[in-house]
Amino acid sequence: MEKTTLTEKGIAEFNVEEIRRNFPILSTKAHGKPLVYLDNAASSQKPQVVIQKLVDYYSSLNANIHRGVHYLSQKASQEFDDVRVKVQEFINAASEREIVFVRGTTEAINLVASSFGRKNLNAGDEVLISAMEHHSNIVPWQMICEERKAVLKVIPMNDRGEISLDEYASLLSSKTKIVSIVHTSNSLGTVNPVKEMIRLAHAKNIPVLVDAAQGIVHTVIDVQDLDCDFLAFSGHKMLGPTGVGILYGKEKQLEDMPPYQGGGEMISSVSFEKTTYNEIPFKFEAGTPNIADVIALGTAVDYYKSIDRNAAFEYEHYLMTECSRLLAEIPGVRLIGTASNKASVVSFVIDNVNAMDAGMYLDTMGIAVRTGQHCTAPVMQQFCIPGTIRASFMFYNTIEEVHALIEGVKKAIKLLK
Amino acid sequence: MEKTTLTEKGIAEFNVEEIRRNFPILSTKAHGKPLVYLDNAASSQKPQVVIQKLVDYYSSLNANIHRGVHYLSQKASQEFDDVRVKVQEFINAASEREIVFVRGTTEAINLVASSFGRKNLNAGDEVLISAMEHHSNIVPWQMICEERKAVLKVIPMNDRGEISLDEYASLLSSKTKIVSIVHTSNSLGTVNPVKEMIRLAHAKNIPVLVDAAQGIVHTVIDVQDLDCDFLAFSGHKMLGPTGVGILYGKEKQLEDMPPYQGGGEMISSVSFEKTTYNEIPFKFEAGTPNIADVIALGTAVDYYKSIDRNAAFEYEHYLMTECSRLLAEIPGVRLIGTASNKASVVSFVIDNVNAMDAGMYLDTMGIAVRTGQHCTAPVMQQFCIPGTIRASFMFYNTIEEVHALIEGVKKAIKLLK
Amino acid sequence: MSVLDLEKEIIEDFELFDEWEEKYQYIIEIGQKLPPLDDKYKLDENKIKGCQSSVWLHAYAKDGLVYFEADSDSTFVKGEIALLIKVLSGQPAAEVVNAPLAFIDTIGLRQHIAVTRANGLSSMIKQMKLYAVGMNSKQ
Amino acid sequence: MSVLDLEKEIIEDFELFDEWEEKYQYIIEIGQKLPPLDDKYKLDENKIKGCQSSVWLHAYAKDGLVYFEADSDSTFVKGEIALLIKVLSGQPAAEVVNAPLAFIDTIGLRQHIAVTRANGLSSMIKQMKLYAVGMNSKQ
Ligand SMILES: Cc1ncc(COP(=O)(O)O)c(C=O)c1O
Ligand SMILES: Cc1ncc(COP(=O)(O)O)c(C=O)c1O
Repeated sequence: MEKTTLTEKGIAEFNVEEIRRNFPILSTKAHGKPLVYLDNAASSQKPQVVIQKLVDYYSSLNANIHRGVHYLSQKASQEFDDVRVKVQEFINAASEREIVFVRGTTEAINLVASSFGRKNLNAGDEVLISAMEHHSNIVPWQMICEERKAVLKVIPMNDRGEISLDEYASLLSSKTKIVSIVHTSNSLGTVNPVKEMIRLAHAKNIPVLVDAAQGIVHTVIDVQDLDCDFLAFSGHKMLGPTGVGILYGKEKQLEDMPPYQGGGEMISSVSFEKTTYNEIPFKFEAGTPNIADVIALGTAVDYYKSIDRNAAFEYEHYLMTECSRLLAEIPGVRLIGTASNKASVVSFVIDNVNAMDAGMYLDTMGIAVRTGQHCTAPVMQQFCIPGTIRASFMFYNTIEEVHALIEGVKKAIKLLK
Repeated sequence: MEKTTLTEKGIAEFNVEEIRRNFPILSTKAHGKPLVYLDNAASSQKPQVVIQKLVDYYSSLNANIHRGVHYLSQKASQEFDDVRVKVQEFINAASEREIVFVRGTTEAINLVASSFGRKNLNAGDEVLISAMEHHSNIVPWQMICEERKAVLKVIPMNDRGEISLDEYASLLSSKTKIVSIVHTSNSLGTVNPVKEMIRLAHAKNIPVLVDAAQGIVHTVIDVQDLDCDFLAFSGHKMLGPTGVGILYGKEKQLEDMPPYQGGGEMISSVSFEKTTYNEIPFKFEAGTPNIADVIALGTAVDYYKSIDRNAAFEYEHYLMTECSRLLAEIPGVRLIGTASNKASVVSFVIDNVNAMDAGMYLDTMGIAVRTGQHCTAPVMQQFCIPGTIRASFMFYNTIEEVHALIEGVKKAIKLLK
Repeated sequence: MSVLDLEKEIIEDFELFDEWEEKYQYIIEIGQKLPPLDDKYKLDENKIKGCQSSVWLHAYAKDGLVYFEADSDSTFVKGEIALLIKVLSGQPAAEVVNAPLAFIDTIGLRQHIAVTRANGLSSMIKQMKLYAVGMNSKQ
Repeated sequence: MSVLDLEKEIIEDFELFDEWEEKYQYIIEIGQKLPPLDDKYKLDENKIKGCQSSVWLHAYAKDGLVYFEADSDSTFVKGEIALLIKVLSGQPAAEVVNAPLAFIDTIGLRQHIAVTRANGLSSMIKQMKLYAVGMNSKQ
């Protein structure tokens, strides 16, 4: 997980201007000012190839899949099925059977909480999450724990936004039935030591779900290397369309789980007396899937393959580090989330300045940041703040945009303090 | 529900050529032959405006919604929220709070089966569906009935594919907790007397879910007139993109139900001790929604508004009737589903001809029909057939396409018999 | 001055600015000048629901006119309130009830703020008008 | 004739046709000529999994060669089987195991049939080769 800092040469060689041309929205304006899009942790922008894929699909390919013998259905099915293999390769899963198409990270976690939870959680059992989870990795577990009378336990974090592995290890017990942990925090930027955490959990035979909504966007993830039991992420944060995401699950885990939703596609045979379910992954994909967006997600994966992902991630790291450094120099600015291993996200507050006022002022300058709790209310509770201002970077951002943000923050302090 | 037959003048005036120009895929080829798309019940094709909306969204608007104060997020949120009102008006719901965005019909029914079922179904209670349901309106109920030890009861149908209201009424009892019934059968074409069925159920205080996956595509549905408690339909069958659908629920019903999935958007406040849920409809919309496709679904609704829907539906009815009449004249062809009130769908079998062989042969001629069980295995069991050949029409189909199908069927009989 | 005249004054003030950034700065400046609300009025019952920021509104009648005082943790919201107070505070109740408040659209406020904030603004206006309706019926 | 020569023959037959429709008709005609499988072989253990249609395959060895007989409720599938039987039946087991069967792609079969059917075809080939492997190892 150690990041090698990109050399100056490397940064200079990373051709961000060429990359930006692939993203049509980046040359638009906001309130008449050139758009500076620093809200990537909420949703990424899309390259032209992904947009074009949707057009091509609906203009020449659209049909319901798998059940049709006709030409369009065939072509659409083929492209759809190919994406499963693309995603398998993208995260190095052992089999395409381990790739389940869902709406997004939230649905992926709900699926596991519901299917795994109803099967494996009983009164007194424990589910372990961390103090920095997104609501989507808290509420599904709260709901299933309430239903099954299980207990939700929380791994604490320190004031830099880091988990202590010792504290974590001491929370793993024979009662722990699953650990569900965020790979990269969307409000703090912390990159957790998930590989080590998985090793510790597996030593006690406890399966681990990794929320990689942010992680997949800023790291090369290899599920076999991580050895996670489940991995969840969203297409819309990784250059893909909205409405599609991935649940990876080890074959054995998926086989053991009961189905989630019922309906078309997920069955093998239906009668009023007895219904049998399809094999994995189809068992978990009820109804007409989001065909077009799955296919366009495949194009997003292709796009990632077409660029030097490691260089892109190092470049993002450079933007993040530089932004943090410059912000920290501004009197009155306090960074929230200062873990030693971080990715993409810079969260901060300004003394005596309302975060939303500042965000809105930056917006008048065309700078899009997010303000608030970022769906991590417990993080804000721990830091005793109502919310933060968050800038989050993708490889299509530039150092000039970092500087624009810094200037904007300075102006905001001048106006609002 | 009585259909007035379109006059010859009316049919001549329905400008299908103009309409076809709005659908780019209709001028493409399949296996080198002009595409004759008669698989509309599986998924409809999309007008150019819907495709263009996706392009516009991703090229100039894309951002995560509701939680952002910045320009893009604002614009995207506004367009997203507008669609809720458009859909409300489209089905004449009393309030936009009654419109829940889901993935499709299947998810809508699962949501109700799970949330309504867990709250209201107990051992010995009954759920009533019909013999002609799609798997998506069978399996979710089988699953929840098994969990809650409730009983799934089935309204029988006669050999024409019609429900008897008397038999239906006799199945409604104090044990019946919900009726879930298809508006228009996707394998038989039967349009059920849902309004009367709802009246009968309500007389015993039993709520009714209507599966309008097909119904919404071929009828003007007014939920206040129907008085249904829930209505489910899919965007992809009604000119919209894949991956988005609607659950309509009466305000009171939605208020009474526990949430379905947990996560971002659906909460009002989160802490590890206590989480409170958002108002309806947000309570049922966990995680980043399928923003782009919801917005494009709004464009599909706009498209429907821009045409004369009643004329379009009568024209579809004309194609369906004409197709049935011509097929019935061919020796060896047997129509499956001959209800007096039908829409769009023509299902048939050919003596001594394998349905899939015939479908595949039609495909070689560019004619896309569907063959098989159409996700209604119990219907096939009742008719003692492995499957049917199904042609299903939309208002962009032509009488020439009907004739091409008829010629194709004749050729198939000659070759395959 | 009448409600309409006061609205006109605001519209003229904003005509000086082309850009949303400048208008925003101006609203902030107005917000910063809004006198703070006495802590004793910062009660839960005075809190306006539907605003993302905390907003307290205190209203009272004097000599047949309606007066408003308010506060918020957001300076921008204070600026919005200050504009509303400028127009509505010290007016006869009937005037408040019927005030068109078209200036909000004219100066481009609603067009530039996020939906959630626009809803907050609507809640504020609704609350002010409700007070006035109540006072009107008492008179 | 060798497997490769037989494949070549099929390829040449199909070269007569430009359109998929004609190729389809030809496969149907071949299927119609496939001798029916004796009912005693239509056992569940002879059924090929992964096919949408019912397909029974019966294999046996004679004089060191492998023979196949098969049937299906789909004439098209029978046509596919007939092509495979033409190439593979009556060949030495080792030939069957190693048969490239490139003709399937060359005549455009796989490109035109639905994924589910293509999977069915693959299952058939796999099953035929498995029989041959079994017989090969017994010899
Ligand atoms: C009557 C009916 N119900 C339910 C469905 C399921 O819809 P979806 O697959 O879009 O969830 C369909 C479509 O296949 C249908 O025709
Ligand atoms: C860490 C993390 N987990 C989960 C989610 C939820 O993802 P989605 O809203 O796409 O389901 C997000 C995104 O907001 C996230 O950043």
